[in-house]
Amino acid sequence: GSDKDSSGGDSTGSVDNVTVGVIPIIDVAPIYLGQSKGFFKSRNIELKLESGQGGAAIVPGVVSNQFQFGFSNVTSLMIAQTKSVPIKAVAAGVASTGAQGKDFGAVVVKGNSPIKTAKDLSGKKVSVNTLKNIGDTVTRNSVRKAGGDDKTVNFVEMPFPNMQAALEGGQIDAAWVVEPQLSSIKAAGGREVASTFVDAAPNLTVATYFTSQKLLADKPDLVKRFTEAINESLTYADAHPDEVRQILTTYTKIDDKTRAAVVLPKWPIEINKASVQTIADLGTQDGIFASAPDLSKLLP
Amino acid sequence: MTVLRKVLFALALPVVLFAGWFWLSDGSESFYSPPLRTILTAFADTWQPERLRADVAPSLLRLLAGYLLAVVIGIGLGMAVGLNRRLRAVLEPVLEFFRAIPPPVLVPVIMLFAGIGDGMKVIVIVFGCVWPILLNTVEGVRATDSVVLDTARAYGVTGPARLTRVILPSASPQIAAGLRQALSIAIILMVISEMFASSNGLGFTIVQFQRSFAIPEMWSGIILLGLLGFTLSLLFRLAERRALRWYEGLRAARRRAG
Amino acid sequence: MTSARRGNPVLLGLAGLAGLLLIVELLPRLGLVNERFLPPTSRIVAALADEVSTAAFWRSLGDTLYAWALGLVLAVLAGVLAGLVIGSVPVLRELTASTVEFLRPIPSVALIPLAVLLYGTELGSTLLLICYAAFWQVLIQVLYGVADVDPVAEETARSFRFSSWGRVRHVLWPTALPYVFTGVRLAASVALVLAITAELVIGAPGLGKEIATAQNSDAVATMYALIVVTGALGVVINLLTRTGERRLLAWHQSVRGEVAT
Amino acid sequence: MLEVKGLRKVYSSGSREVEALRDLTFTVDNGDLVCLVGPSGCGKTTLLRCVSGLLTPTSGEVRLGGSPVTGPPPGMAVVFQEYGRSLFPWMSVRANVELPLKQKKVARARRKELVESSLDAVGLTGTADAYPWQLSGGMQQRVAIARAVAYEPETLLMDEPFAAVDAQTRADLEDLVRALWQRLKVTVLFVTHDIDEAVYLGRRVVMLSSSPTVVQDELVVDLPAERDQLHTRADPKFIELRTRVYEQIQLAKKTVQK
Amino acid sequence: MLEVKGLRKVYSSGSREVEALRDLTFTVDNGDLVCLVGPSGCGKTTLLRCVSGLLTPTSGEVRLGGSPVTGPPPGMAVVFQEYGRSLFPWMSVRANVELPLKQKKVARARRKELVESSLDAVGLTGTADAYPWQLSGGMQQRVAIARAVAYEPETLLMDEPFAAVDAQTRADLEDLVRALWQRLKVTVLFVTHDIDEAVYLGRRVVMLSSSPTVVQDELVVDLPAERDQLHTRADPKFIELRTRVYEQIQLAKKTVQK
Ligand SMILES: Nc1ncnc2c1ncn2[C@@H]1O[C@H](COP(=O)(O)OP(=O)(O)OP(=O)(O)O)[C@@H](O)[C@H]1O
Ligand SMILES: Nc1ncnc2c1ncn2[C@@H]1O[C@H](COP(=O)(O)OP(=O)(O)OP(=O)(O)O)[C@@H](O)[C@H]1O
Ligand SMILES: [Mg+2]
Ligand SMILES: [Mg+2]
Repeated sequence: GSDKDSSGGDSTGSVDNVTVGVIPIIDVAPIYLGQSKGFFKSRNIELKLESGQGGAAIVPGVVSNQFQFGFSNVTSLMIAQTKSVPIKAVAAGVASTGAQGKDFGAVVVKGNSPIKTAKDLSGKKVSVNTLKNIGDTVTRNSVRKAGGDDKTVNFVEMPFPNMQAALEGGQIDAAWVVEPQLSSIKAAGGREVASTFVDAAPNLTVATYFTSQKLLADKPDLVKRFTEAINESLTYADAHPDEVRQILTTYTKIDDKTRAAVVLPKWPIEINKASVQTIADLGTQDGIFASAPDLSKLLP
Repeated sequence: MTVLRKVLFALALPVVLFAGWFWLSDGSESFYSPPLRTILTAFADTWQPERLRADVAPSLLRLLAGYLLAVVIGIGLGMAVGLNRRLRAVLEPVLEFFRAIPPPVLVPVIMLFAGIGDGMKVIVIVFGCVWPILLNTVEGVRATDSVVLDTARAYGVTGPARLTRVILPSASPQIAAGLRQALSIAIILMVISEMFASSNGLGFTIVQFQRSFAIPEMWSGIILLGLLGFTLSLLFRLAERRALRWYEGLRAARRRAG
Repeated sequence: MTSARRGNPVLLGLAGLAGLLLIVELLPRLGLVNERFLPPTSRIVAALADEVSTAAFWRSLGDTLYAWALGLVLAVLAGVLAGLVIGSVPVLRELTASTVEFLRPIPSVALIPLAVLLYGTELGSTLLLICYAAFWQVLIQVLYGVADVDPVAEETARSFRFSSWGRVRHVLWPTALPYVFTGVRLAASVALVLAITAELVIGAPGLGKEIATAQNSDAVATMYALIVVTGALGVVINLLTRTGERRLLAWHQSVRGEVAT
Repeated sequence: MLEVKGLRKVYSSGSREVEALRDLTFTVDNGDLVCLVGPSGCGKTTLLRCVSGLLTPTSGEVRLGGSPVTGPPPGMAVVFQEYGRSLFPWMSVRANVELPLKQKKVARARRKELVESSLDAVGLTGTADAYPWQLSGGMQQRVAIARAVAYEPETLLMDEPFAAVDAQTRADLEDLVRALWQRLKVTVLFVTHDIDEAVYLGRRVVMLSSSPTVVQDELVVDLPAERDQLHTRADPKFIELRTRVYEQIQLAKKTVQK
Repeated sequence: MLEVKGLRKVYSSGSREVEALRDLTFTVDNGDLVCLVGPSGCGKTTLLRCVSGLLTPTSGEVRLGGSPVTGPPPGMAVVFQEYGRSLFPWMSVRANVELPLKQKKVARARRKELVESSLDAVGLTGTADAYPWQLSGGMQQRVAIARAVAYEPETLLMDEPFAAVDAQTRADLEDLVRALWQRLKVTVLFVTHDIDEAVYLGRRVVMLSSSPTVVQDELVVDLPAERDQLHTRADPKFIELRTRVYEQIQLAKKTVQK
């Protein structure tokens, strides 16, 4: 809360209390891991992780300095940027594995579905977790690439956890999901028809950590230390998948079987600017943004 | 004269509040609470007839369907539960159990059985707004005057007539309280239901605005919700006036000393 | 009155709950729903057993209950106070009616950004949402309750020149009390619903956050176990208000009608 | 025949226990008109409610036409002491009178006729469209009487039915009850606290003691069947009877004070 | 002094318009005991409610001690005709009687004394802890009387206060009111439909016509101040007075029938 924020300038010696708004999913495993490894503490950051359900809670929190940092996918951040929300990305968050069929997000269908490729999604009902966001952008892109008509794809919004039931109940034809639901659907006989992140751009940066421009101006040092800590965490996580799978038990309730099976994303420390630009272009094309996002203002 | 007075009274406080808001927010820099001026501009731009048809109309239909269904279920079940002590003992814990479960958590379960179409949304609305009707009906029925009940029994007023001519009218003032409560809850649930598996609707639009950081538009949507609630409650009031004329007369006979 | 054989209400209530559990056990077992989406009671209970053995669960439960209780008390106090004042002064009632109707249908969820803006994920956010939602429930009930006062009773009070406070305390309040009880029961569950929802969405610590985590993790049985806890809380809360009602409303038709033989 | 045998009723609510009736036994022949008198609070209303099957006695029993009364028997009309509460405030006077007839499946035309004539008989011509709460106390009580009269019951139970009307109206209503009784051969059980009324109306007067309540005395009123307000009340026999009743009641009061 | 001048009251609710009082003028001196009689529905209750300041007259005015009555004046107690509804069901009998005293800020000890003695006076010793709805009709009415008596008012308005009690109790209560009146010098306005009672109790009797209601006649009861049930009622003067009242009321009824 506001009473715990890091007031008092660049006092390198003193400890900064930092609250980060995250979504309790696999993507943020590195920050939990980094916290337990002491990567933050060693930089005089006393980290507190608060989990919110997406941008509705996290962005206002960061803007109002209730959270000092937040985690969000790049499309949401770009939407915010086009609306002049005063935020700025500070570190990479999570990236696609870049491997067809082995990514942490994909469009899946039921095993016996007539849909074989992304092209067949034309005219079908596809669920995404949030409309007019990264899910439908990349799915449209995959459909187009496969030669289908993305205009006719009928997107509906639905939380990830509900997609499997909806898929099996025949209420949707295909679902755009991420881990751990992806593994679980596949385990139940589901079939992947498009690795959407991979289709969109090589090594796509899906999400980043961000902060408010005010904090960036007021405490550049804190931001720098935070970025360093995050980067160390990302690197460590990327190198130690087993520890990642282990840390999941602390903040999720994913059962042991799924935990062993999920495809872990990549955690590079670079924000792949080209891929973000691609997403920006795709989104602009789909009409998600009011105006074309200005990445130079958003990315570090 | 009295009409003028009524209009004046109805508008006075809202006008003051809006003026206050306008004045206080003017020049607001905060991203999430923009000046009312901006919001009002956004309102005019956003809620064009076409959007009203595409987003507001389907929402309203679902709202109406859900509300009416809740009224029927709430009053029907409420009368049964209110009149029968054993039934109440059996059902109350179960009902209380469901009442305490937040609709957003329950939606997935409802989706299992009702799919993701309008049916699901209507059920979510029913599920949320049936409670005030149910509870008030139960309590209203339980409070029926014993002499009234005795009279009905003595004169052989039993069966359906007992329900419709005696119990229901007697409980109707309290039922009206429940119906009134349910109306605004129905609107709230209309919004919540459209947060799941949706692609159109007023609630969906507002949530969409919120997510896409179109904050003035979001506020304009909230204002629209308020206006919607206000209009519906006005209609409700008219209906209530008609249905409960006897009650208002009974209660006001003494006060209306003219 | 139903002069049927009474039956022990506690046993009957338990029978009702047992029936529900049985249905939930049977639905997946008979293949009516996929048990991955609605696990049978036995598995939910097993998951529940796992949950209750963790300290985190109890901490969450405590957090939720604390937010709930605090929010409810605030909302009920404010609702009753405002209701009595507005209800007993006709001019106020006329003046505020439109505003109340305007504000009531605004969903708490739409206020989440505002709440987060003001209070972050701290208790304040949850409290704001709880109070906002529960307040109206109590207010409307009290307004209807106050309007229900028997004119003869009111005239009696006036003729004996009761003070304003005396009239509120001894005439309006007892008349409105049955309505208030319904209001409190409604508000209690709305407060619980909002507490959970706020935690769910904002991520403030509590049962709701646990549910969100379970959902995100595809831990279906655990999620249902937590939902069961929520529902059970509702049952307990109702039990408490019913007990209060039996004590405070012993004079009222609804209670005395059932005692009389 | 109406038989009351060893009737006992104890009210127990919480800690308070009141033995309203200790041991009552008496019979009323078919087509008889029996007046019940007794001090205030002695249990007359309780007795009437047991007889009408609205209240279950603690022990003893009530039989009507040979079979035990467990609920309100058909063809019975009751005029309650709480006349105000026994009228349904949500119905006009006409609807209040008409409802029991509807339940009895009386044809519409006949119903209309009965309602009009009974309202006329109690002197309420022209108030059929008013609501009960728009009427004075006495008028309300007369509506309750009209309802019972229109019902054309076989058994008529009346609990202080003329308490709220003026002397003149009371006399008219007394004659109305006697006329009805003679015309339709109804069995009437009539509670009153007016001794003159009891003697004037009844063919028999049953006197109750104060509580613990038993039958203090019974009296056959051997006045001619044709009675009228002026002559009957001046009849020395009448004076004698009323004095006897008066004395018995005095006695009842005294016994209790010991 | 209580003055009623040109009092007129028209009830209008919806389409129904009733002229309950047309034009009433009379005065009651301080410390006087005036009985009001008139046919049922003639507007006695309406008049009493205007006098007590609970109802605003359509025209004309009521003055008490020279100043116009706009709300209930201090030191006034009213016994309502609807005694049942005027008792608070949520309070024990004791609390019902005590509450007005508390509001009057009577000291606790004195309050206790007043409550006990007034309950004794109306013959309700030992029921102080019961709730009103556990009492018989007559007992409830006596609680209402006890409440007024305990209040020790300067002005006492009673609307058919003995309607629900038996003859013997009624006589006792009549004597209670006279004793109270003589002891405390209260001004009493007493509505009754019992002509004997009016003459026995009052120093003056005001007779109202049927509606449209005016003062039909006034009568000074020149019986000795010391009255008792046996001798006064046998006094030829008493008989003469009651016959006069009776005739006037007959007359009132006739006038209206034309
Ligand atoms: N619901 C009740 N609960 C407890 N006690 C009751 C109840 N109803 C009546 N009583 C008690 O039973 C006794 C008899 O009451 P009842 O009403 O039968 O008297 P009553 O003869 O009709 O008197 P009245 O002439 O005053 O109407 C009274 O002492 C009363 O207090
Ligand atoms: N609230 C009301 N609305 C409309 N009309 C009313 C109302 N109250 C009383 N009246 C009418 O006013 C007239 C006088 O009523 P009021 O109660 O004063 O009579 P009353 O003399 O007290 O009669 P009773 O002896 O029967 O009690 C009646 O015709 C009645 O119908
Ligand atoms: Mg009685
Ligand atoms: Mg009257």
